[in-house]
Amino acid sequence: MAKSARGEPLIVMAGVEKFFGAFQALHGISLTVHSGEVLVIVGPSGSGKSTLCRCINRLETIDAGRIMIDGEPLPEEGRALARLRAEVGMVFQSFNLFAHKTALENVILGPTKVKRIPREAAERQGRELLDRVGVGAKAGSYPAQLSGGQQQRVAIARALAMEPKAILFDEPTSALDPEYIAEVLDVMAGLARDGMTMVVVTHEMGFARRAADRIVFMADGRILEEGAPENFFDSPRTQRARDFLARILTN
Amino acid sequence: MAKSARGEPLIVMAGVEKFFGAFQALHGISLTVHSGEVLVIVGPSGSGKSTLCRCINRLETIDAGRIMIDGEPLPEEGRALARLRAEVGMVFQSFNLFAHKTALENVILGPTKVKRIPREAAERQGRELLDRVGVGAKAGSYPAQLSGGQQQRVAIARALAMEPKAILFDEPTSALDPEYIAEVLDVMAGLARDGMTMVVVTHEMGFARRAADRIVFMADGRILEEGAPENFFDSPRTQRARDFLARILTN
Amino acid sequence: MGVITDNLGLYADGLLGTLKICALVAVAALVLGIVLAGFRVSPVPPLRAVGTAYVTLVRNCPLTIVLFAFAFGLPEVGVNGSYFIFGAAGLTIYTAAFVCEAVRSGIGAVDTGQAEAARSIGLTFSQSLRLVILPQAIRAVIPPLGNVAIAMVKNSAIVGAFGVGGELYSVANTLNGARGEPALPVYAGVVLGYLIIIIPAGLLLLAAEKRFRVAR
Amino acid sequence: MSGSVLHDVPGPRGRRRIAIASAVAALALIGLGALVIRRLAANGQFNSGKWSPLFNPGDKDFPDVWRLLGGGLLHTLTAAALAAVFSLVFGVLIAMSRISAARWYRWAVVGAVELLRGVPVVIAVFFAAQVLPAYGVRLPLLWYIVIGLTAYNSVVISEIVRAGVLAVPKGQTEAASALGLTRGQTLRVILLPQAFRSMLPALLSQLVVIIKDTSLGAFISYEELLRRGLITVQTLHNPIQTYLLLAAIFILINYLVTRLAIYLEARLSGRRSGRPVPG
Amino acid sequence: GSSGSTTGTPASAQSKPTFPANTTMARLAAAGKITVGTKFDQPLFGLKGLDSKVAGFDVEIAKIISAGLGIKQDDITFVETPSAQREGAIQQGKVDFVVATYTINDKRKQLVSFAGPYYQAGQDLMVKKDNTTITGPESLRAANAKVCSVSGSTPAEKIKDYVDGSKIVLFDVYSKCADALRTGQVDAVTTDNVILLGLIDAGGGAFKLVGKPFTTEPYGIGIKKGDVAFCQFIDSQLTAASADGRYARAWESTAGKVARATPSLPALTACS
Ligand SMILES: Nc1ncnc2c1ncn2[C@@H]1O[C@H](COP(=O)(O)OP(=O)(O)OP(=O)(O)O)[C@@H](O)[C@H]1O
Ligand SMILES: Nc1ncnc2c1ncn2[C@@H]1O[C@H](COP(=O)(O)OP(=O)(O)OP(=O)(O)O)[C@@H](O)[C@H]1O
Ligand SMILES: [Mg+2]
Ligand SMILES: [Mg+2]
Repeated sequence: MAKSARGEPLIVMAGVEKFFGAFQALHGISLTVHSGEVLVIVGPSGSGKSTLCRCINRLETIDAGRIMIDGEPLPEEGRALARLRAEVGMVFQSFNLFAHKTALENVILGPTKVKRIPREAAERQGRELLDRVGVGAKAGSYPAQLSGGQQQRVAIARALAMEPKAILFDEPTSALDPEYIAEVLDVMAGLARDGMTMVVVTHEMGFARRAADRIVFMADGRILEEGAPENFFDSPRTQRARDFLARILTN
Repeated sequence: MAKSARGEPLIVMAGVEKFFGAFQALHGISLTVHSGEVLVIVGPSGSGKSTLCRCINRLETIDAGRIMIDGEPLPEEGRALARLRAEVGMVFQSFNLFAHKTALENVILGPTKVKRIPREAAERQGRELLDRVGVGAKAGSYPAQLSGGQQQRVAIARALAMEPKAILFDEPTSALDPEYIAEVLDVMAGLARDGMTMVVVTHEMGFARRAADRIVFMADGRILEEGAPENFFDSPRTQRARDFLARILTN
Repeated sequence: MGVITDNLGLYADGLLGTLKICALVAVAALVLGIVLAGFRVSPVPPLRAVGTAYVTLVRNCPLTIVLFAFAFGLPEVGVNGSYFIFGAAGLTIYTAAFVCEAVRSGIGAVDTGQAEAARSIGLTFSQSLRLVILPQAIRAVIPPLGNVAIAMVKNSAIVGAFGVGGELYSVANTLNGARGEPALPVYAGVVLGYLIIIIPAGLLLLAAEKRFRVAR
Repeated sequence: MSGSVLHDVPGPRGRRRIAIASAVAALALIGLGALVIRRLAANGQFNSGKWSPLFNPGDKDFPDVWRLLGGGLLHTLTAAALAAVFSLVFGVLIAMSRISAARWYRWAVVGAVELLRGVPVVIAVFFAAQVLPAYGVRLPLLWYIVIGLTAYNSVVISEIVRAGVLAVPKGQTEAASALGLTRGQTLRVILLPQAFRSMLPALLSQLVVIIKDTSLGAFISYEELLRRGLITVQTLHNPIQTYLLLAAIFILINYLVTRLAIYLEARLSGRRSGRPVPG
Repeated sequence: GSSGSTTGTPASAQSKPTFPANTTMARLAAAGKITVGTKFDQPLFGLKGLDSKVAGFDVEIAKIISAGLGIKQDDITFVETPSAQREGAIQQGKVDFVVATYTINDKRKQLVSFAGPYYQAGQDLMVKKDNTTITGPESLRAANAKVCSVSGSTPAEKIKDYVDGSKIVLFDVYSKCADALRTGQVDAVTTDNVILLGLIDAGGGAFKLVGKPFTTEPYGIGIKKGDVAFCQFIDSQLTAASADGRYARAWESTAGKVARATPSLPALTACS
């Protein structure tokens, strides 16, 4: 399932360190995500997966190292930062749909307010995207009226609406009832097939094996392993990874 | 893995109906749980699994039908009800440890206050139980200081401390981070092996297949199927069950 | 500012008087409020109705009217007392409604799951109340109850404005009204007096909240 | 139905006990009511002279009384409306400056807020009415009550607004940032609208407080409803009846405001708490 | 109730009076309107009625003075000045003068000036209508009477000169004394006669005033401190009203309905 051609480097992290107070959450992270690549990050709870993701679009600041997006250093603030963020989409564990706006309004907010696309065009595009993720019928519903799976698909459509160069997914299915997980993973697999650059933090090992081009295994804020899915799952090199896989694959 | 000998009927439900206002949550439920049996209830969200569980120890009252525990009708109130409840343990999805008490205090509260066991003996037994579920080191910790998996294991120890005839588990792993699921399921599988009578509502199909003596499939407040795990998983009879399994087993 | 230093004794007496009213009302309103909260969560419908009616009526009625009704209404039906008693009684009646709501919300803040867990290990009603619900409810009740207490201190000024002598508010009346001292320093002194009570009370409340939060 | 936090669902014995307790409580209430009525009657409180000017349109004093009280009610509502509007405006401004203030002057804002919160409203009103004129600020009495109420309530409202904005889940801000919205856009488009909805009940409760506190105007001779009520009592000598009426008016108004709060809360959260519709 | 009295309109006030420039009188006359502080809750002297008009002897005095300035009744704005706020209201210019059962004393004179006095109040006794044994404070001891007053008040202190402490009953408000008198728990109530008159009015004919004041409380008209010209003007108006009967009519249409004797204008004190 992995795509063959490897594109240009799109996200480059070099020697990234991150502290929360005295606690170091990331230790010298260096990682390159190529255009069109699907990178899946796995690892035990608290290993820094979310932190890594959030650093990429600067929801967290970093304390050392560099992050480059499409060849440019990550801006530190202001409009430049806002523009960069619009180019890297993000999908959260808890959906974070705007609670006071309908599905469609959620999707067109970015295009109309940030990209200043006329409302009509934005709505047309928004409806297409909602159709694409399979919730076209729910355009007028508020988040609270949607199931978790539907909400997360709207959130994906919202990210897509900005036509980002890459999308970060931070445990997109962890907050879902089991029966809704599949529908969200399906949409993500579809995006992967369509060539979207994706960084995915997940505990869904089935998805990781099927959809990932590369797996990164983190523990204690460090990248311990990195490689093709079949290598990682079938012959993990470190004891930590073996333990982790043993625990998570039991059920 | 299923135990061979079938014990006496311990929990008997006959024609149980339950309404929430005008909404009927349970339709004519008849079900017998035998001593030493592990019964797993599965079904889509909102199908009435939790309600069924909660009726058994009268956290919900029923509107029609009968429930018998160990040959006696379920008492309706007072000391008799309290005594019965002490004989049927319950483990909740959200743990419900007493927030103002340490792990050990949680475990010994029932024995000292209900069974009037001297505090010292209760503490000794409590520590043994905490050891048995693998959280002996956390005896002095408050719930907020424990991980979800640890909290749920303390909750199981608390239920065990009353030496119940049966334990009801209502989605005991749904609120857990994925990596903690296994440790709780392991404890439950251990109990099952030791011959505890268990009614388990769960979405963990792996556990259901391995540990259950019998599977009950519910939808819309009705029991649609009932049978041995291998029969249910490999050849579900109803379309509802097939749909449910298809959705939940995708990942 | 000379007015304040010249009349320190008067201000000190006023402060004491306010504290006296507040202490009395605090105890009485706490008792009445808890009884009412008991009514409101009781399974007995008429008691619930009484609790609800009391809270709805009293909370929506200005304290001023409660006070006037007590001081000038009750004597009409032969109930006599001093302004101090009437003032304290009126403030008690008023404050109790808020105490009741604070206590009720504290009980409501306890997760139903806690009660269900208590029941499912076989604790009886009184045991689960004593061992599980109340200990947690009390923690949840402290912050709102503290705010009610602070509001009560401030409301005692209305009791003062209404004619009970010897508390902080009446100091302003004596100095500014009767003696014609300039208003600004006189009132500044009175405000200071209230702050002397309210700021430490607020800090105490904060400390209590923190302490009980850590203890879980 | 499921039991409450306190009580299990009662069984037959429990239901019987509740029924008996209900009967006893109801009897006690009736007895109490009877006692009160007897006491009132014994003291001549049911004499029509005490009620008729207030409630009987045929009474010769009725038009005068209601012209007086009606005007008072109008004054009450005017003062409440002005105080509410000013408090809301200043409250939002204070909250915004507290959220976005530079460190050194945030300290000053917090200090002022805490100071004002510690001042009894009645003192604030008197302060306005006594101190301002002494410094040459002479205004109609209405404005002293409005100023006093605004001073107090705007800081309370600022805390409500601040808490409301801070209570919007962090994820909403993050999602907005991730879309590329600027800080200002996030505040305007995402945070304030959501905060406003969650604040509405608290704001309306504060409106109840303001309405009640207008009655402090009686102490500075502002002829709002209570002061006018005191004036009618001087002539009619019927304090019990008049205070009952005044209380009823205030309670009715405030009850309606409270109902409105509950209604709006239900309406606004209806969209947010509706059960997901599968499919 | 209101009095349709015409005491404020003297025969001479038809033509506009003239005053020396830069005096308070000139200013007020030119403005054609005036603001007067009075009580709104003192029966018979200054009481706001159901018709929203203030009525009473103080109000009539205010009308007499205003009429002297050529100001019509309808152009007088009455503002409530409770006891504690009278000096402030005058000093801050909220009112042009105050007629509000305002006892002249030295402490107040340091803050404001007084014209008048226009009435000599004094501590008196109130008894039941049919009581004949109590004729004055000296008769109390002989009648073995219990006397009621308000705790902490000046009258409660003064009455100790006439009866034993054990015979004095103290409440916190006068209305309770009236109740006690009605039910026979006490035999007399003592305080300023003006307040007693109000109680008698409210008592519906059950009480009467003994009419032997044994202290003197001269009621003055408070004006800005040092406004001698205005003080003298007011005094002249009082004197004129006393002479032409408007003063007596003012009393008779108000407090006189309850008090038997119509007072005569007390000797005026010099303006300073
Ligand atoms: N805002 C914060 N303040 C302090 N510590 C934090 C903060 N956010 C994260 N951490 C800590 O940093 C470490 C890494 O957290 P992170 O959320 O990145 O882990 P994760 O791998 O995403 O875990 P999970 O699988 O539980 O989501 C954890 O130990 C966490 O407690
Ligand atoms: N207290 C209640 N009041 C009203 N309706 C209720 C209540 N509890 C449950 N229900 C309804 O009863 C039905 C069955 O609920 P129940 O919680 O038993 O389902 P479940 O099978 O446990 O679902 P899940 O897998 O989501 O836990 C649902 O439609 C639910 O909305
Ligand atoms: Mg994470
Ligand atoms: Mg359930």
